[in-house]
Amino acid sequence: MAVAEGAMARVVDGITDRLGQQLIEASLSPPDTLQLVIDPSAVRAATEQLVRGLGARFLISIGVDRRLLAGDFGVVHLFSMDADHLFVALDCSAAADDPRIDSITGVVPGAAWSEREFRDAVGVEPVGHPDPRRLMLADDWPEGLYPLRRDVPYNIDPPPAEGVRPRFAAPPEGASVLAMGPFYPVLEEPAYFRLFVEGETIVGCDYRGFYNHRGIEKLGDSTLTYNEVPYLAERICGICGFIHSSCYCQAVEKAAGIEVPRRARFLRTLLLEVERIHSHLLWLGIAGHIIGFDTVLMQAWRIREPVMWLAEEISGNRKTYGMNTIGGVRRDVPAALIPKLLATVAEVERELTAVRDAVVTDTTVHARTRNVGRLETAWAREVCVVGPPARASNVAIDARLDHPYAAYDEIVPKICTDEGGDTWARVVVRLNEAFESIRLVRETLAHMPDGPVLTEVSEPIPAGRLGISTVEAPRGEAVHAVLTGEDNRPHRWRVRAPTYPNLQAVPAMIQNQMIADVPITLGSLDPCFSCTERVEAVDVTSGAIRVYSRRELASLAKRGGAGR
Amino acid sequence: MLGQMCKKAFGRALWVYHANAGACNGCDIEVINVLTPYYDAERFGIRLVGSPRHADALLVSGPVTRQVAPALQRLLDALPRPRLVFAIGSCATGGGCWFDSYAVLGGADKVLPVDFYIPGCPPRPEAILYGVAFALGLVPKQVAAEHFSQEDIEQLAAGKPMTREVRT
Amino acid sequence: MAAQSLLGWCVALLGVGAAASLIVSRRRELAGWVALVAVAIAWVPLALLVVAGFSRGVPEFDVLALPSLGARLAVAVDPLSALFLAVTAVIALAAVLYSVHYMTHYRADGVAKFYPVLLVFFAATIGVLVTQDLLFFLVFWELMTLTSFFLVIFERESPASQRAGLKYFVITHAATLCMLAAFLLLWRQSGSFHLAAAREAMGVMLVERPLTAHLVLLLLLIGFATKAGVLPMGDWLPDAHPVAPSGMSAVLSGALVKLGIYGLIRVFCGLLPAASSFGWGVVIALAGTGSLLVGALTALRQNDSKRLLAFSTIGQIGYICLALGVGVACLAEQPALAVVALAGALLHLVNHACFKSCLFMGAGAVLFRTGERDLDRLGGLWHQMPATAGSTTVGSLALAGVPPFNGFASKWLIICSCLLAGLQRPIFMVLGLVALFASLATLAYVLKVLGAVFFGAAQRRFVVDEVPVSMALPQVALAGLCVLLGVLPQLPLRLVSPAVTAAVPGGIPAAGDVLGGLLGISITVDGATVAGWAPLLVLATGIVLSALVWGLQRMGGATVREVPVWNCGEEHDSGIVRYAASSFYLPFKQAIAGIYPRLSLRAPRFPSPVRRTLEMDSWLYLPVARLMERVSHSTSRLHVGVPQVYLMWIVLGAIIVVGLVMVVAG
Amino acid sequence: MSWNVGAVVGLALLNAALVLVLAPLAEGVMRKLRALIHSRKGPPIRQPYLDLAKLLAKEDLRVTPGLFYAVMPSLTLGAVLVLATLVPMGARPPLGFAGDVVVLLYVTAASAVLMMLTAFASRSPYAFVGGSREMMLLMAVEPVMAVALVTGAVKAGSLSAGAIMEWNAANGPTLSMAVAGFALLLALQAQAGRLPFDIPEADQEIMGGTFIEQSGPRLALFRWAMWAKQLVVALLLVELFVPWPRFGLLPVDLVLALVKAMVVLLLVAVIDAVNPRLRIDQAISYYAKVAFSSLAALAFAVIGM
Amino acid sequence: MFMAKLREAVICFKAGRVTLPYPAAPHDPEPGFRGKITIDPDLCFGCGGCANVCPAGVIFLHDAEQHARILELHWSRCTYCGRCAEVCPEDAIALTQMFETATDRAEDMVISLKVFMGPCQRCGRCFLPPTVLDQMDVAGFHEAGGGRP
Repeated sequence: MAVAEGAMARVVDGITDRLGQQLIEASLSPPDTLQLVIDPSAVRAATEQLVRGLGARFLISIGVDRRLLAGDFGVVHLFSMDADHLFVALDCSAAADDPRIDSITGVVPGAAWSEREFRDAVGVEPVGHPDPRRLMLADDWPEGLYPLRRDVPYNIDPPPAEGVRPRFAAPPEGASVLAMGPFYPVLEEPAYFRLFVEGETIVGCDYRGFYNHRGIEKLGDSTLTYNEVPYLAERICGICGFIHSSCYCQAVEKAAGIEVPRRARFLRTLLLEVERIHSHLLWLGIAGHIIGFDTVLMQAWRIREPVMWLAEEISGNRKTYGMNTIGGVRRDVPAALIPKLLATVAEVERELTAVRDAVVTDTTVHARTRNVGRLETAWAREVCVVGPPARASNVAIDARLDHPYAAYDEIVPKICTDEGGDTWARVVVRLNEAFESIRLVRETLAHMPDGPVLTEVSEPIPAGRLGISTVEAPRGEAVHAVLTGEDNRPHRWRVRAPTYPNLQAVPAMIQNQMIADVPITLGSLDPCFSCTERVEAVDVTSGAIRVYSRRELASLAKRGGAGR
Repeated sequence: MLGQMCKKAFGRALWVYHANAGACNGCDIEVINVLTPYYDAERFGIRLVGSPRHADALLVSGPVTRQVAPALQRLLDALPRPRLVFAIGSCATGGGCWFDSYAVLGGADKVLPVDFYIPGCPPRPEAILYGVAFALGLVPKQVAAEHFSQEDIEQLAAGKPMTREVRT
Repeated sequence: MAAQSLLGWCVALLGVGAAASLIVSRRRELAGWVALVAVAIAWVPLALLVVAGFSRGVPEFDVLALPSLGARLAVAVDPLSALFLAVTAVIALAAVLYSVHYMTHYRADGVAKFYPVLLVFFAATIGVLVTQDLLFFLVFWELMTLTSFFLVIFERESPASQRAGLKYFVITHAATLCMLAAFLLLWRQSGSFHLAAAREAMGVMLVERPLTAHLVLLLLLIGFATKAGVLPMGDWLPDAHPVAPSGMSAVLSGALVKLGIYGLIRVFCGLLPAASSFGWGVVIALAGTGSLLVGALTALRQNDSKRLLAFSTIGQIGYICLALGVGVACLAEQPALAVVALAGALLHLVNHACFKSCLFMGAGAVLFRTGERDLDRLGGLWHQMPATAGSTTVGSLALAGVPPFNGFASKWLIICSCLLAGLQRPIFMVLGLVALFASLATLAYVLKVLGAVFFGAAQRRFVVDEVPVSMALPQVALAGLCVLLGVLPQLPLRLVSPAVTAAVPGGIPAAGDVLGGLLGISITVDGATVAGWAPLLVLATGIVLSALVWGLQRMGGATVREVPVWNCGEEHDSGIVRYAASSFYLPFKQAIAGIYPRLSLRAPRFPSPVRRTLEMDSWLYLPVARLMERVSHSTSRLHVGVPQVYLMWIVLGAIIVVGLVMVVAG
Repeated sequence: MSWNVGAVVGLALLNAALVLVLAPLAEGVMRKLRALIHSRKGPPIRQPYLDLAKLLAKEDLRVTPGLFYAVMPSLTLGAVLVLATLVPMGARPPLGFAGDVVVLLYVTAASAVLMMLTAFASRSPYAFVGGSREMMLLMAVEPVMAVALVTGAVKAGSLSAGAIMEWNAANGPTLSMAVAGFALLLALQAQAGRLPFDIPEADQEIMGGTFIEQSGPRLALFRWAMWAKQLVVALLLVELFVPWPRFGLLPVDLVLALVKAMVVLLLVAVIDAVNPRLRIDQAISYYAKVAFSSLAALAFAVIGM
Repeated sequence: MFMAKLREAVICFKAGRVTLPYPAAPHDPEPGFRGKITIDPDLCFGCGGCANVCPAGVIFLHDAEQHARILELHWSRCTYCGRCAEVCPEDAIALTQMFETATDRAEDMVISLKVFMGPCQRCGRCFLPPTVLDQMDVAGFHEAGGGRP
């Protein structure tokens, strides 16, 4: 989709008004990313102008070690101009010897984690950050070792730092601490919510996540090649794996200017919607399970199971489809499968209608979900919540409409919003979206074009290009940014999972709720910690800061080999 | 006598605690899927429990990340004996595609004494059921280490079948 | 030995003990031992007196006479008096023994203010219980009140203690005034202060001047109920109990407030003819129910261990009053049920003395070792103070009425009497159900105390030892008594039954006929057994079955391993993850917040008059206190800051009242 | 009252043994029904026995040393079995003369008290939350039970459970007893620790709450106690409020009672399967409403309906 | 509310019991399922293309001696993407339909193959990766002891 020149001009003018000479360079990285290189001292002003003046939405910050390319560290703040279908990348530089940059968390609360993350990952200090604790590295990870710097091997295995204890906020007077996690049955994934409770009431909380941090981004830009990364991306999340692989492939395709065949785009759309159907049913079941309503779990998953079988038949695996590759998809959907697909979808629709009719009038379900975990529209915007939680708080954003990808420019989805902002609203939004997905599957199949499913990539991908792609996952908008590099692999691959911003809204949502409401409130976000924590490990104080020499770094690498 | 009967009941009522040690959710979802109507592991007395104190088996999914490892060890200590440890999915059995990443220690057997491995990415619910059934001795093992050797290049050139050595 | 000399010995020994302990008061422990010896020796004549009182009754004899006033110090010990004497004696011995070491931790205040006063207090209590003459009764009563006042304000430096003492002083003296007025009215009628004369006078007055008669009864009700701690007049109690030394708190709860009940029984069973007792019975029962409900629910939200126990006392006194009320109300119509109810009241009184003293001593022991009364800061003392923990657990369960401890036997009698009386008069059934609910609330707060003090973890680590034997022994003994009286309720019932008979001079079915039972208690009304409780049998069943189950538990041959608490995989500082005492039952407390007067209220809102009524400070205590203040201001030259001056005012006031009575009564 | 020592001991043991042995069976049937509602096959009916047997042989992890903590599970199950001897099963309750409905109420509470004490003694903050919730639930639900039983007492003119049963069997259904029975049915849901009132355990919120630290034989006994309690209360419900028909022949009446109790428990299982767990504040206000409504039964009884 | 419960009951009972009899009866996946990896020792000539494209680094090559190369497939961490089969010029590696791979020993999840390398690279039959992207990265094999390049 062509970007309106007017929108671009408006953004550049707006920034120039505010920054003047501090805007160093403005360029369009095709097809839809406006790159603004600015003076680092103006980052706060530029952010303010973008967010307050121009209505941009903060997506993610990328810290990148550019010492080999440009001799500095780069911090790129990504914004989305939803109405203009435009991404804005605010590119600032940080000195190689003393990397620091002004924090923008004061302007955009949703940037808090992003900034802590680039502090941990590449060691760029966000100056003036309200909560500069460790976010993603393990508790025993030594201070002063930044895994995403290019000179740190991906398989580094430093000895544990001694005497390092995570630092937590102190509970308010009279409150006691109730630990939720890291092993907590309904979370399914390790995460540690430190709840401050008075009786049954939550009076505050602290969060230590990133137990699931596996270092995916580092693997992606240091040891794997462009075409291996999609399988890694798929394993960012076991539920919405196809979303991540699509998003990554699209980012690379954008950066390299690869045209994807139309049938491949339709196939991606089809699988994305199938994934959404299974994910929403899955979520419905899990939500039921969380409030103790196991019948909902059983029935929702019973309805979902044929979808899984179908996915297995189409792709060869129930969850990690392994379908995406740069330039298209690896397998075609045989025509013989299409009637079966339609029948399954019809069956799901019939059953889901029955479930919806039952659940919407069930007062006991209402008792557990209405007025629980309320997220106000204004705050949802502030912390940049995405996906169903945002739409349930009446923030009408949907990556399928804001930045159309795959075949969504032809198969246009209807946006489902609700004004409630509570858990019930999120139930309603998700149910409606499931029906909408069913409609989209039908429509995609009806308009499916013929043709090849893969464009052969014939020439090397040029280095130094930035490709940004968003995909609307069932839990919200996923963002992948790829800065292309040498050696047939990305120089920097940055992933922002939908749970990443959503999780930051949790403290406000559970404040003054009861203990029993916390699991369902969390569950209603459909959190996916593994997506969120793909990179590195939170909150550590330590004595001495060690600086590792190159040789030391190499010696710390794990001994590879078959014996392991 | 009664005590013996009680001991025999172990495999007939396996309560499991599911620990995610950094998995992508795929295996976790399939573990829950095993309890749902189509697969219904409760047929074999298998239940998910909320507290490790109640559990007989620990299902570990995911590669063991650096951050989660100490907690995982504490978790195992919290389980009463006799106990089984199942490693579910490619990540837990071998470390998955991040087996040598800086943030990952490797498969579950790097930290815990794993009794049964159920590979798959993610394993199908049937594969998990099979694994549990295998652990309970209901089905035979179907895999073994395979060691092949092309003993002689001439033999191969002559189109003769090569020596095949399979050790188990 | 003659009863006269027994009593003389008893009082003399206490007096000597008081003097001796005063002399050696510089040595804290020695003073305590001296007092203990005095009480122990005084026990002997007292015990003989009690035995005599139970076996055949000590007939009335005069010690001193004031013929001009129509008063003579007539003394008699009937089974009712003997029962109270016995309770007081047991508590006194336990409390003094407990205090020997306990008092050593008061550094600022000398024990000269404690042991002598305490012994005089005991002597006065004995006087109150044996006197048959209303004027001397009042004198002893006043002496008892004054001595207990001094014990309450023992801690000179503590403003809380002084404030509570003043409140106690003002409220109880207001009550004494009421009693004085009532006695004078009776005296005006009969010309004598003797109890028997008063009974006759009451009978006459009820016929001739019913308004005055009921006024007398009302004044007496107020007077005694105040001492007993029945709400709203008992508002002094939650302030006075916590500030007194723990040994004294035990005595306050175990013996002193019981004297209020003694007075109520004497008045409403003894003075009031059965024919006109129904209305007063209902009034007492309602007051009791209100007391027990408010006491229990207020105790639920207390975070100070002793204050919580004080509110609990209000609640338990409420039970006793409820039973008393039911008993009084049933005297005419269903005398059999009246026996059940009165026996329940007296049995609960005995039981309450056991477990509440035990609990106060337990709270005191924790205070002694840790210096903490705040439940939010305590925790994890189970293994450090096993004797205290064990006896407090037994006492708590007894207080909550968990079978087979003694609290259950009496609560069972009380609730059964309510329900059975309710078959005729449904109002009692409702009261019985309220009592049942309140006993759940009681259970809730005792579990909170146990959970917060002995289980869980402390906010800061306490490394403490068990209290010395002299402090542990009385607790353990009282806890043992709780078990014994619970398992064998027939034993206390054998003492309570004659007391019931003695309390109602008009004649009442013999308790043995109504409360039979080979193995326990069973209630027989009109020849049909309608309810039964055989603790021994049930306990034996429980033990046998539990033993069998224990066999089951060992059957699988499970091995035992000790492990740290599971906290979801992370390690925590135990002080941080502790569950604070104030967190217990918070949603429930929020749901019933409407009845707590000082909270910001949430639905359901109780009508404001109710709340205002419950806010006793504002309409009861403060106006009186303010009045006192104004009076003392206006007579500031006479005001020397000594309580005795107030006493003078009381005497003056009494004269004025007498004058008024003269005018009113013509 | 005439009674025969042998008969009392025999009947008491029979009641206790029946409850002990049949409670897991009832649970097994309930699980099967639950599975049916879930559209799945479900565990075999004997599964609860296997669960218990397995748990009895497991390691016993203790966070608190000492005899007090060690004997709590046995005492809890013992208390529930004592409850069984106070409840009529086909005949008058064997220990009925030793404990009437008031005793019954208190013994019911006593078993809960033992569980709560164990929870507090296990020192886990989740157990404290669970214990606190259990107590709140008890405060909410016991009054309902009390009102129901007292209604029976008013009709029968006696506090003895046996007398109430016999009166009801002889006099046929009445409005007040029907209302009271319904109230008791609602109370049973919480007494049995079933959804929507399994708030003190709440696996998904506080990971087993009261029982979080219990393992092996201790957990087995607590589970057993829970199952026994639900059976006993169900038996109490059917024997006191639905005692018809009555043949006067112990085995027949006993089997009939058990069958009726099973039907009641199946109803409980259905309610359990089709409801989410309520929050504790919702449960309290629900039972407060039930308690006040059940006073209607008492009112009906007083005016003779 | 009661209507809602009734509707829920209808959903539940209408479906009936759907539990599959597995493992008593087989429940095989559809064709195209990506199961356990297998290698045909007769066909492999040790080019190592599979090792290069494996995202999980499952396949290791050791050059044990001049004429012998050992391929080790640690399929315990296989992601079942099937890229190895895609790039194999001889179709020696394939994904089977097998999913019942549970075992009690970690050693079971290893396949090793000793390949004798022909002295003349087998008449020029070289491995040609299918895409340019892949062609760019055939510079070196995953070395023994060194992990991924």
